[in-house]
Amino acid sequence: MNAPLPTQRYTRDQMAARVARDIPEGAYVNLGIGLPTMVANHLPADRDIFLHSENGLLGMGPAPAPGHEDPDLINAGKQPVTLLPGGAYFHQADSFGMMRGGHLDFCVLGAFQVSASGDLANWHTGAKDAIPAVGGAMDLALGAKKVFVMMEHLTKQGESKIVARCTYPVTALGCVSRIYTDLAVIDVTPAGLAVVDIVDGLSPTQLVELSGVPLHF
Amino acid sequence: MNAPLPTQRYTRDQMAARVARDIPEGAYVNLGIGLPTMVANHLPADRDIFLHSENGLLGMGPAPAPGHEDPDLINAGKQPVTLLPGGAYFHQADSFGMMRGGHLDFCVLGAFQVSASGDLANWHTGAKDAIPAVGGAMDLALGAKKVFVMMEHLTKQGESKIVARCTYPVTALGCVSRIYTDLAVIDVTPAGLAVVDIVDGLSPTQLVELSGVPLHF
Amino acid sequence: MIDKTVATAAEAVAGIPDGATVMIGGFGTAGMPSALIDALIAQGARDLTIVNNNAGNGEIGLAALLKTKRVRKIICSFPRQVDSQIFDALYRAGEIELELVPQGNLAERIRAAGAGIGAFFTPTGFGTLLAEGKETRMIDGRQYVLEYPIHADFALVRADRGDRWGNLVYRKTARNFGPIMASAATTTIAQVREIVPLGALDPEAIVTPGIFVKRIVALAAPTPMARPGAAG
Amino acid sequence: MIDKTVATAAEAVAGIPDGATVMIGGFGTAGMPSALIDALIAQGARDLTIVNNNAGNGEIGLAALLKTKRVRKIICSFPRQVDSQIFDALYRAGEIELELVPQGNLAERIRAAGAGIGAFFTPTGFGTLLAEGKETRMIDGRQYVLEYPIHADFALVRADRGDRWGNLVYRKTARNFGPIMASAATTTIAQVREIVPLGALDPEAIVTPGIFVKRIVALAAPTPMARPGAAG
Repeated sequence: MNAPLPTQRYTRDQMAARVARDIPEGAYVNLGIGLPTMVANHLPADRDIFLHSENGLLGMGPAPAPGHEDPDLINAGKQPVTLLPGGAYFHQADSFGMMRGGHLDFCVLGAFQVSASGDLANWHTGAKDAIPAVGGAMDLALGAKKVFVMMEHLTKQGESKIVARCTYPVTALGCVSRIYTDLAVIDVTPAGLAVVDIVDGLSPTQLVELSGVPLHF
Repeated sequence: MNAPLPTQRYTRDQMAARVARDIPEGAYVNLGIGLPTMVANHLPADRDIFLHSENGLLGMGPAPAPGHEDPDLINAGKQPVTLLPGGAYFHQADSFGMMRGGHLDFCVLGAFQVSASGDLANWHTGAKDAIPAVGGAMDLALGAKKVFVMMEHLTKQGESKIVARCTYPVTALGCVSRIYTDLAVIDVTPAGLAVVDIVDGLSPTQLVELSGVPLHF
Repeated sequence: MIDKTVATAAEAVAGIPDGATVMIGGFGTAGMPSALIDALIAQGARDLTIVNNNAGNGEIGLAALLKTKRVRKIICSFPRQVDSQIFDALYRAGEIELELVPQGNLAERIRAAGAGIGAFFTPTGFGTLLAEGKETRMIDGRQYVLEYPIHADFALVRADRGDRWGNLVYRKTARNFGPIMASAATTTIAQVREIVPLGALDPEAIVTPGIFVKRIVALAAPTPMARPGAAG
Repeated sequence: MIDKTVATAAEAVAGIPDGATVMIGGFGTAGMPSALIDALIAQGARDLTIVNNNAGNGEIGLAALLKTKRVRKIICSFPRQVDSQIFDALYRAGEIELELVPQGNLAERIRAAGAGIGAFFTPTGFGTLLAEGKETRMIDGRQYVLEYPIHADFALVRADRGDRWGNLVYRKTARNFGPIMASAATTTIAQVREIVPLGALDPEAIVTPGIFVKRIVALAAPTPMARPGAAG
């Protein structure tokens, strides 16, 4: 991957706003830890969108005002949150049944790698001395009708995180619907990876070179 | 089975009282439809015994006063009941999980037949033209640490309902702990059927003759 | 603004197609969504598969639906009752298919559908007529039967109160099959006594979160008293 | 009269033997029964298998228990955290065994133990390192892994309020693993903020019926704020 690095990229806020645009009113959504959390900031306040947190709530509201944190009301990242009127609490078996049963419309997740066939790797670097931890990652990867991934297109070393086959241990197979990167928005389709958006100033040819996998335009 | 019929038998109330004596304070109990329901009348009011009804309640109280029936508060026999302070409602998966998971201490059930190895037949006569219906019978038969059966010892034709092998379709295999009849109380043990009580005026020999299966005394 | 409430029972059951699998809540009359069943009869869908604990009582509700001969198959635990004459006649005439399932397996199969479980090993039914031909396995010294989820296209449930997001609370033993059926159907339709403002239901006590409910209709119809009968 | 309340945390954890499998509720600090864990440390049982979502944070609670080196094995979904230094050191030294389970499979395996399910097919984990060596099956075109229940000898859970029969209600997201762990252990011990008179808890809103609880102790300890970290 020695293609020249693009000069323009989507900012993290632009990426989050782009994901938010794809979430219609009435959707049930789980936003993973990290970058996906930012999507919440871009969901229009006048739109009823239902946020699920796998530790046991639906109808999650924004962070509480300082001094109003409740240690019993946290999200999956263990940050203090609030509950909207109309929200509900439930236990872990019910919460993960809600995901596994396909009731959520969207999960938005971070990733180390996504393969051309939609395999996701986001839980384990594969490093020999790493202590493994999975949490809800594997459930989230299967836990919605559509799974969106948000990630930088390239590693710090300039390698594509969109790959022919994951080299990191996978989280789930064939689960990703759409990939949002700082360079492009790409659908995973039965016919292969299909580019939906591309950042200004980057040509299709350059994107293919940077990605190292076949892309349809 | 042409042994002479006994002249003395336990009444249904005596049978119910005998079962009630075997249920200690603090027990969680499901009383099946019919004869077992009568056990409730003999549980001392000053003893905390927790009645479960599989349609979704724990802490079932007595029948309501006339005019106070609530169509939304019924037992598994669809009779109006009440809930004691400290009782709780739950849905069907939770209710049957409670049984299947072995959390009840006792189920008391009626039966067509019980085999020497504790197989229970109480859901289907096996008649060719019968419309089958099982309800919670198979779950109840497995649904407690101990399953007590209450039944007449003999059919109307004078045949023993305690049998070497069930001729009626079974409800569950090896599930019965103790049998209460109008003639005796009999434990099902790995070593065979062991008589605990026998009605006054009936000899062990007579009981064996009437039962047609080996009994230990 | 998301508002799942609809004005009438007819609107609530609109679009149920011929051939649909429809779960109907209730144990006896408790939790039985009678107005939705009546609307389904009026709506006219046929060739239905119905999932309910029973197979109708008397001449009303599910029994009345069966009487229209629009039900091809019923999956239930306890069809035969003192007043199941309509089902009985159809069954004896070979005009309805019956899948008889022990009540706990019925509940767990519905729950498995809602929770995305592919199949599960249950001890209930092992060694009986109802497990004939099914896969069995000994696990930790106990015998089990493999059972599969029951999914539905529609679920008709009755709850006590609900809100415009579809959150539901039930009343006493009328809760029975409602929560699990709501989770197992593609489209769940709830009949409630009262629709309350968003936030009026205690979030600690909501039994069915709105994610499981697509349409909700307030209908004041009282529950008739069940006719006592055999278990199930 | 049945009264499951005990006066002290020490009394509540009495009798937990060496070699026991102990479930501990909580997700981070929410629902973590800290006083019961401290009492378990004081009680001295060793060679324990612990089931929790995490593997301890900082130097308190479960982390402090691990530090005593009385835990032989931990079954959890997310051991590695910013402040899991005690677990990390034990693990790297080979002084603790880890069974890593995806969080939803952990929850479902605990629920299966409570509900008497022998095993179940779950899609989660299929094709990953965590399903290596496990039985798999294609059902209706989807791939599943067979998972078994996790039973425990004891469960330590934290609820908000309870009564002398052991009925429990939780508070907000502190509910998490409490209800399912309570159902999966032979002896469940609940730490609550307040014990209320029988009948004071709404029977429609009781989350853990008393049948699942053997001992209950009121302890006013507040929940510390969790330290935000990675998922799980």
